Amino acid sequence: MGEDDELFIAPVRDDEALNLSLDGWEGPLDLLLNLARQQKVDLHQISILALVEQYLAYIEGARTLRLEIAADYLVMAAWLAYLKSCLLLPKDPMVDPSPEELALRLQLRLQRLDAMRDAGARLMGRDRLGRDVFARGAPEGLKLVRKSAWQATAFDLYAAYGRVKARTAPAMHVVAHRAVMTLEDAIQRVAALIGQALEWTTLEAFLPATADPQYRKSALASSFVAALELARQGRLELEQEETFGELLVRRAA
Amino acid sequence: MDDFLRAVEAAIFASEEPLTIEDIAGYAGEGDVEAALRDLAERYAGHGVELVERGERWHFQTAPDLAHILRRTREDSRRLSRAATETLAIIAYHEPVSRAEIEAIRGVQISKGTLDVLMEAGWIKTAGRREAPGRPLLYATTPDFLSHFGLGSRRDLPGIDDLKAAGLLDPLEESLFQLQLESDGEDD
Amino acid sequence: MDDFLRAVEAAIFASEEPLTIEDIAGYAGEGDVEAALRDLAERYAGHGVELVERGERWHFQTAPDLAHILRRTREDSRRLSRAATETLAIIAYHEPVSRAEIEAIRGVQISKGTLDVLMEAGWIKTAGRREAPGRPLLYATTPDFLSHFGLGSRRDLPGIDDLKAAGLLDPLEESLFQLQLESDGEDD
Repeated sequence: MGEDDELFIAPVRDDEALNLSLDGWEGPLDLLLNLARQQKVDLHQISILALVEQYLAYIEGARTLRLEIAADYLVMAAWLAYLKSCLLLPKDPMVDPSPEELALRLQLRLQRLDAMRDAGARLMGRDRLGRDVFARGAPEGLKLVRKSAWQATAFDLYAAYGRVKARTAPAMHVVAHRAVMTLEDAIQRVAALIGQALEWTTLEAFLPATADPQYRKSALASSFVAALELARQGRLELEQEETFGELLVRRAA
Repeated sequence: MDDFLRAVEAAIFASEEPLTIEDIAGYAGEGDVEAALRDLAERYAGHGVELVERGERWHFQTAPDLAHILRRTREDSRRLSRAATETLAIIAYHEPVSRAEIEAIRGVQISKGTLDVLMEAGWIKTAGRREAPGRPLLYATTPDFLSHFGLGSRRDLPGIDDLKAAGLLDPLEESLFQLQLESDGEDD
Repeated sequence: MDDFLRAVEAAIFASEEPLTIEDIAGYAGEGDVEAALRDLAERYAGHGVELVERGERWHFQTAPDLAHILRRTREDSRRLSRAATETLAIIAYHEPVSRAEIEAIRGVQISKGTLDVLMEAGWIKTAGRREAPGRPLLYATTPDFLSHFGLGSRRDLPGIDDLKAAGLLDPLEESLFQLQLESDGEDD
């Protein structure tokens, strides 16, 4: 099948050295697998040493042609050169894993990739829906009637419980004590003091002596309202010469 | 069933629109298309699917008498209301629990609809009655509740300390506001 | 042909997508859906149209041997790249599998578009994260993958038993030269 041909790109032959290019390979493992397939044996029986030679020769060939060689190909070459020297050197039982073990792992890697490549080709070659077999072209479709599916997340749930707890937990309200003069106090005080004020007097003069600016502010506000109330009752008179000017009070005539 | 007949059947089945006899011959090749259509129509008679001709074009359609079954309820996602979520949480943390207890914990009355929604969602069920005056009906959560909220068991519910750590127990200004709103009438 | 059987047939015929047994029961009502499916599959055997099960979902499709008369040339434009084909195979045979694992098997990084193409085709989906350092995202195939490639289930993947027996589907974590050369590190 054409599809398969594409998956297994034709091996590079020596007499086509000029075609030597790394563009066609999807990384060093891909190149290795294709070189391995040139040995024309089952991947189980492949000679790793021969494969290493092939790979190194290939990279060398690319180098002499001054082709750009991606770093991962060189890393693989370095690793394979190392593996090769290990395989050729007398056995050192201290080396773990052994070079044979490394060779076996590489072989397994190639088998795995080969198996997946083969599986991919077999999948693509199956009777595929929409290409080889067809579903009904014009299904009527099934009608749907809406029904609610309730949604809530775990967070919603915990937040809801937290909310309930926060809401219903006995709350303790602490009101900070603040010195204030109530309106009643102010009316009494201004009413008492106005008796002595026959002349225009500033409202501030009626305020109690205090070092607490908050209390002073409260006393001023309450006394002002008290003055308005007393004026309404006809017990005092109010005068202000200009906007924001001093507020003057005196006993009603 | 011969291959010509099979080809006619498959071509009509796969086509996105009704096919004329010429269309069909274009797929199925040499053969008596009209005879094949008669044969097929007969084979499909009495099936849930019929071969019919409409304006000299042929197509399969489901049998008209089955139209009513080709309809089905679909689930639409709807978010649980605040009242229902709180009620569910209270049941989960306090089960088995009666409606009066839920209301006491929530500090707000719950409408019948709230419990119905939770039942419909499959998250709560009735769990007997309390042996107490009035024998109130009790509610508890279901296994579906656990799986929906990704809980292995009720022990996996975060504890009060966990909620506090997550800031979920902070008395919010909003909760006061909410209280006001809900007492005006709760909706689900 | 009884009405239940006709209803099952009509529902599958009318549906725009394959239906599970539960889906079918939702339309056809009371009855033994599995028995009806067996009955129908038998009745349609040898027809130009067949009833098939793919990933526990049922649908009708044309018989594979009629591909040559029905094949539409335009479908060829949807050919998968080699990288996408291999990636799909790796996901199907190893699922659930992380991106790093796919890259380890292929010995090359996946370009972003590869997984996107497979997702867009509706053949793969993300399947949670692995509870391991970095919590990598996992990929798995979809029911549509099974329908598209005519697989009853993942067990029908070509050669999967042999590959499993040969240890070729075992988890593979170490990168290729990890032992010798601490390579620049793999990311997922």
